[in-house]
Amino acid sequence: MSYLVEMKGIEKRFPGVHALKNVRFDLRPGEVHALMGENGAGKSTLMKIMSGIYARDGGEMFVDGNPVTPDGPRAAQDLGIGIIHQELSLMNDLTAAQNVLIGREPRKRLGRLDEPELNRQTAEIFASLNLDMDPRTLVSTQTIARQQLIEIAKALSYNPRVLIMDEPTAALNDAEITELFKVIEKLRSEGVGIVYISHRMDEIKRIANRVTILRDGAYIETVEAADTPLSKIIQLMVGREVTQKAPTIPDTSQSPVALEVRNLSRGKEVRGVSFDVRKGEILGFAGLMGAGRTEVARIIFGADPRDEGEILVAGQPIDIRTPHAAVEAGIGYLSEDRKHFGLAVDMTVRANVAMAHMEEFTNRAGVLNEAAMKETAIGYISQLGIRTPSDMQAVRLLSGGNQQKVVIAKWLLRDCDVLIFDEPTRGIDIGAKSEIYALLEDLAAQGRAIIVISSELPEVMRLSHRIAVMCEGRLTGILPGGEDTTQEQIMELATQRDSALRVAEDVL
Amino acid sequence: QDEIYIPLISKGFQHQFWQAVKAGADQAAAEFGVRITFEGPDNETMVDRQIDMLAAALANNPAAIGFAALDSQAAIPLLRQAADAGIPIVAFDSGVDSDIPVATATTDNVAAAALAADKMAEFLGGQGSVAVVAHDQTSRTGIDRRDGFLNRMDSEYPDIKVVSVQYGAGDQLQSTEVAKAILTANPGLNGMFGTNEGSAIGIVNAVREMASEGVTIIGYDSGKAQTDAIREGLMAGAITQNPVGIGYETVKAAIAAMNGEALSTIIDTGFYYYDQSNIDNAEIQAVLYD
Amino acid sequence: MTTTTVDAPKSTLSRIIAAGTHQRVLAFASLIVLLIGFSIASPNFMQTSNMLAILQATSVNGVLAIAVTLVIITGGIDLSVGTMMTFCAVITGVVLTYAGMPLAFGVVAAVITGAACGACSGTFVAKMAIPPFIATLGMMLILKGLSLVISGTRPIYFNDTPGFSEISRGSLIGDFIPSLPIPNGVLILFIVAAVTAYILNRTVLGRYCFALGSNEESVRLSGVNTDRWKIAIYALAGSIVGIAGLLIASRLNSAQPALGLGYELEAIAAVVIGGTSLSGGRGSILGSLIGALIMAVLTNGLRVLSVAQEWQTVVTGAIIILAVYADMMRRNKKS
Amino acid sequence: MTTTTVDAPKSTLSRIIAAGTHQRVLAFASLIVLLIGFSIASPNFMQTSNMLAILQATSVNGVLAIAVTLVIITGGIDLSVGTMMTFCAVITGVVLTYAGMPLAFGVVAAVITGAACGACSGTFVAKMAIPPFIATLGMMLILKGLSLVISGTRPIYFNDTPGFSEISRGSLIGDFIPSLPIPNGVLILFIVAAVTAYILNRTVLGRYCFALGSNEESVRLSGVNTDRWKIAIYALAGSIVGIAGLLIASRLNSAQPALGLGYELEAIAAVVIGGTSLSGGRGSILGSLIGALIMAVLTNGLRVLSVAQEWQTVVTGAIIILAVYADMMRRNKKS
Ligand SMILES: Nc1ncnc2c1ncn2[C@@H]1O[C@H](COP(=O)(O)OP(=O)(O)OP(=O)(O)O)[C@@H](O)[C@H]1O
Ligand SMILES: Nc1ncnc2c1ncn2[C@@H]1O[C@H](COP(=O)(O)OP(=O)(O)OP(=O)(O)O)[C@@H](O)[C@H]1O
Ligand SMILES: [Mg+2]
Ligand SMILES: [Mg+2]
Repeated sequence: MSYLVEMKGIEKRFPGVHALKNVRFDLRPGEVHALMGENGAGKSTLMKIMSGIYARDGGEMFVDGNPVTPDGPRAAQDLGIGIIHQELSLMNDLTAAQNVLIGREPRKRLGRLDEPELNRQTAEIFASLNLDMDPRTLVSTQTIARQQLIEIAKALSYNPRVLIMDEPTAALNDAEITELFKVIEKLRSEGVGIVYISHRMDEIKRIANRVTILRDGAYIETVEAADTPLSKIIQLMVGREVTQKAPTIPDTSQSPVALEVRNLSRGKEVRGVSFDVRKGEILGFAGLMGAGRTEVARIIFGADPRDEGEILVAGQPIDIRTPHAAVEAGIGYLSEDRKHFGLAVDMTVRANVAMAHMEEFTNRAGVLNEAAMKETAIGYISQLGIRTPSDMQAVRLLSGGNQQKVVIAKWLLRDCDVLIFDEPTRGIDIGAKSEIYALLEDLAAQGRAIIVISSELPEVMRLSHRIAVMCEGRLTGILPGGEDTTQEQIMELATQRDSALRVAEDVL
Repeated sequence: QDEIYIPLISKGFQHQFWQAVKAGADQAAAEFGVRITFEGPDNETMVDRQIDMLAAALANNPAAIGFAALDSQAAIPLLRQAADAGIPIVAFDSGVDSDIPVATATTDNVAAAALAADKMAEFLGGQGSVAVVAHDQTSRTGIDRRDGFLNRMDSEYPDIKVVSVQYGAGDQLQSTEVAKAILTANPGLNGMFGTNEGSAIGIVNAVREMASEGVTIIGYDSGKAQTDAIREGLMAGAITQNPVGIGYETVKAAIAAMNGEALSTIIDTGFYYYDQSNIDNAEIQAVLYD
Repeated sequence: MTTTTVDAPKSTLSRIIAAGTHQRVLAFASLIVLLIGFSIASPNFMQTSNMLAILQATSVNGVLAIAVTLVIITGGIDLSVGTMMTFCAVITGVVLTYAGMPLAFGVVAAVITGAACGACSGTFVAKMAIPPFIATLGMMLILKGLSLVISGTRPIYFNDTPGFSEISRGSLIGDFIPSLPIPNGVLILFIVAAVTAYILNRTVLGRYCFALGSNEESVRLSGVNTDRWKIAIYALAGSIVGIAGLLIASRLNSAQPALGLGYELEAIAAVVIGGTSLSGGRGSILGSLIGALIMAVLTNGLRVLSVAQEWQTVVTGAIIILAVYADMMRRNKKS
Repeated sequence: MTTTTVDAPKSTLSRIIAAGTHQRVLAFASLIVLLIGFSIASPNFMQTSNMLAILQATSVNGVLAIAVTLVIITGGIDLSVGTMMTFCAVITGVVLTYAGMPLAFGVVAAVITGAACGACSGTFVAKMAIPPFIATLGMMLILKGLSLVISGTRPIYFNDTPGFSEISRGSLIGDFIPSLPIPNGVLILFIVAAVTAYILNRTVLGRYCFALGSNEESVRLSGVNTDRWKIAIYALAGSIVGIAGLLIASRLNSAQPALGLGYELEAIAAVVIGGTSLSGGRGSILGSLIGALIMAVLTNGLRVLSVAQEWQTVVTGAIIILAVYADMMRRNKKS
């Protein structure tokens, strides 16, 4: 069978990083080819070369057997190669439709825009995605998940023959993923070749035909998805075996309450949310996209104002109006949107790690102790396995997953009593994921109260001692963690759209 | 509202010169029992701002208007509108090319600068090289003083060479830097003329900072720094106008015009040369300000 | 929330205005407050002649603000509008007075000169990747110098071109409705505003203004020739500046080569008071128009009240801050 | 890539300079080219006295540029530095001449006034969420007006304060090394630069400057009291402006209340020529210093060459663009 795209001997170097070493990759029409590897393995870099964003330092690339060197995104588009980037790159001030068809707006004479036609075409694309969105909504008002869907629509609007999806599902929930897979199925049946990058192992089995594995910028192997067990793929990725430990749920019912929230409300997003979390406990938050979990966290953290409600830390009511006050009270929050809210991406790893706890490195005259900062940063780099040439690398230049680890390091350093992790493993590879799980459990064991917001049900179930479920701004129930709770129970609460608040009897 | 209101639209208001004009106008206002306002744009390039000021002044039903035109033609339509409404206009500081103003209270800047040239030539014994630090390249006063000086040098003193004319916007600091650059470029320079207070002080600063010797400085206008420099002997002398007189005469003429009295079209308020020898004379003291 | 929201067009003009209005009502409130305040404070303020004077005073700054709005929406800034306006006026003077060509040539010369200067700035910004602040600061100085060079540091008068001063001072409307002697300059301001608003909200050029200001990299990655569009936007802004040059030349019946410095800040202030964000991506022409009006009402009102000039400055500064603060507050409350 | 890059401190001073140098070498090349060019063009240019004149001319603008650098690194802008400098000078005049207090009080008054004004702008920006452009534009006007009000639109002379003019004009260095009569003003400029560079690269305040400019929201969500730090940064910038006020007052031996407008653009230009990004997050004091020197060399050189004033303006504009372009090119090549 002839290849749609073939890449051979691809080399790419960045200052201090040999990102791709003699990598090969090929794609057939009508297949989903998964590209797997740990954070920083070089997946995004390889795909950026394929889509003309980076120039390769060495190697060859063929499309339909003809050698090509796309020198820009436009050239790649002309070759039929489209890409959905890992990091969102939308124009926030424009509407969904204006984003999707940017550069190809339907026009009337004299450069006038045909706005109704623009919206109609976009609506069609949305419909084909089963996406319920008004083409005229402003991108900036949408959550990351829905922005991700707009990106996908945009890539599809080019009718590409090759579609690269770099972690398209990182921000999506199960229902949306199902929709997306339907679209992928359809594209596949039309002969489109799809490169699929994801850290969600279960997806590989569901969707991929073949899997290519990269490790440390080197090509490892290409295997058939159907006849390779996941454990084998994981082993190829990390170069060792990863064991999934079954969760053990400690009894924390006697521990003091670390954080209590009473009747938290803000507009329609958060309505009368009350819960508590004890020292040593991991409270998971499940729910569908837009259920209001992030909003609850932001309110507790003082990032958004609240209309009503009380926050008690260690039994003391505390008036939190700013994140500063929250941190002073011992609450930390890892945002779900690291690029905008978690990191100063132009600054170094070292500076970002120290950001939330600058006092520790400052003497009374306000002078910084760089040596201590360096030591700390290097400590976390090795503890979390952050792949970076040095602690002085700008965070912008790290791979997505490694950026996420920097955020985690920042909050580990701050050492809060209550830590809220919003999608902590978004874009993190399977090896690092289990390390982070271990880390969270460790933190809990040390007596911290942990709140984990996650859209991955297996993750919530794997980690949580108790599971709070939200739907449309209300807390619809709190379930016990462990084997006894099933996905179905959680989904029931997560879709419980009536107003009756039902608390599953248990715990407390 | 039966008080008599006379707005004066000037070319500026922040500089000492204009403040002295205002003082004269205030004095006349108190004397004759009228209300005046005094307003001018930030710098002398803002022709259209001045016209907006004139328009706002007209809205307040003035009895007469005093006007120092930045551009003598630009304001004519508004002036005509005022004249049609029976509001007499008195020009001050520089004229308006039109017969609308009933009188003009002004200094003959060309003649004053020529006097500065004469004095400079006298100091230099009719030969040497001089430079000019002017305050503006396009405003009437800037042009008149520069050209008054240059033309007199050109016609009367062929052995005096004008080596450089540069502009410092009347800003003391900028004029200082300009003057220093001129001194650097022309090591044997014999004299410098500054066309207004800021320019003159700039020259004094430059000579002081570079410890230059043998440079004769002639200034223009007054102000404490300048009178001090003359007393110290750093500055040879300066031309002063009679700004207080200009302000006073403008208001006085406006009232006269309002009352239908006949006026001479030009009210020459005069200018004076002062130096160490006459700075304390009563006549000179009356026209100095600081 | 932002003015980019566009619905299916029905009555075009009303739509264009509506596109802006939604948000602009906010700055509008400040304007009304000022107008009412000054009317109460001085009986002389609310006269037809004074209202016309305010509009007349707005015309030049308003047109400049409109030009700057385009550039600011792309995320840039234009410091050269003041001296560019003068440069266009001087070129018109050369064409009409020195070369003695007919009026229409002068008008075309001003607009083309502006467009060329704008394209120049645009090229610096787009092709040479010079930050807009520096590119237009450089242009500001270059054009200031060239105006003086070309004019020989003397004003160029238009006495030989009959009708030139009518461009701004005459009143077409007044010819038909004598009770409404709105000067042509004001009429031109409104026409320029309407046309630019149309371009901004209804054409590809306008769309790319917002897109570039929102996320330039993403526009580029979408395969759009961003350089070309950016140059086009700066050139359009420049040609609008050319119109401002005509207006001021006509108003002063002369091209004043030294004028222009300082006008850029005033224009930018009007734009920001009007709610356009300096970080790009958001803004409206109607807002800038209202911003320019606020500035003009403020200056005029304080003058009519005979406030001492130094205090006028203080009050203007304070009110600019307050107006934007009020705007912020109301916007926050809405969202 | 960015100047935030800091290594473990060894020899502190050399380190501080090194922190900037890495990138700043770029702008430095333009400076050298200019110096060589002017030396060739005029034999009078490369004299000790003229070099001192250039340094002296840099002092005020250099200090202002340093102040503005801090604010620009946070992603803001400060248009008020020119009139704030004047305001500080006027307050010093009031303290020394009107109230007759001893010299030290005047110095302290200038710095405190500057800090207070800066804190004011900072509060507008941080607490009231007014865009820095507008907040400082407002402050620019307010301070301009207040300077005139307080001084009674008259210069305040310092004749009664012996030693005041020594602040800028005297030469401490010259007292020890007579062959090197570097004026105190220049010495002060370098001290201010060194101290500010230290603060910027070695203290929390400096770190937050860069962090705020990089991603303010993420800093806020790290639990940092961003409002307080922002106000502190503006206040620090203000106190540096106060020093500029002292320098100019001492140099002119008077507080000139009408001066100051226009200095802000020159300072900002120096900062940008020095490689500091107007979008925040990147920049260095050394760069701004070099930027200010480039501007001073340029003006002085053209004047020494007796280039006609209008052409001086044109050339300055062109060279500003070219300097930044060259900087861009070299930086692109490096990365
Ligand atoms: N522009 C750049 N400059 C320097 N280094 C870079 C740049 N882009 C990527 N890198 C480095 O190249 C390596 C590969 O990065 P890449 O983004 O391809 O990883 P990835 O496999 O996509 O990881 P993830 O799963 O975390 O997204 C990383 O070590 C990263 O730090
Ligand atoms: N910037 C915004 N502007 C307007 N509405 C928003 C914005 N951000 C979130 N919302 C809305 O607020 C509600 C709560 O969203 P939130 O992000 O808290 O949900 P979530 O449970 O964390 O979901 P997700 O999985 O998407 O993070 C949703 O209806 C969402 O659409
Ligand atoms: Mg990646
Ligand atoms: Mg969320």
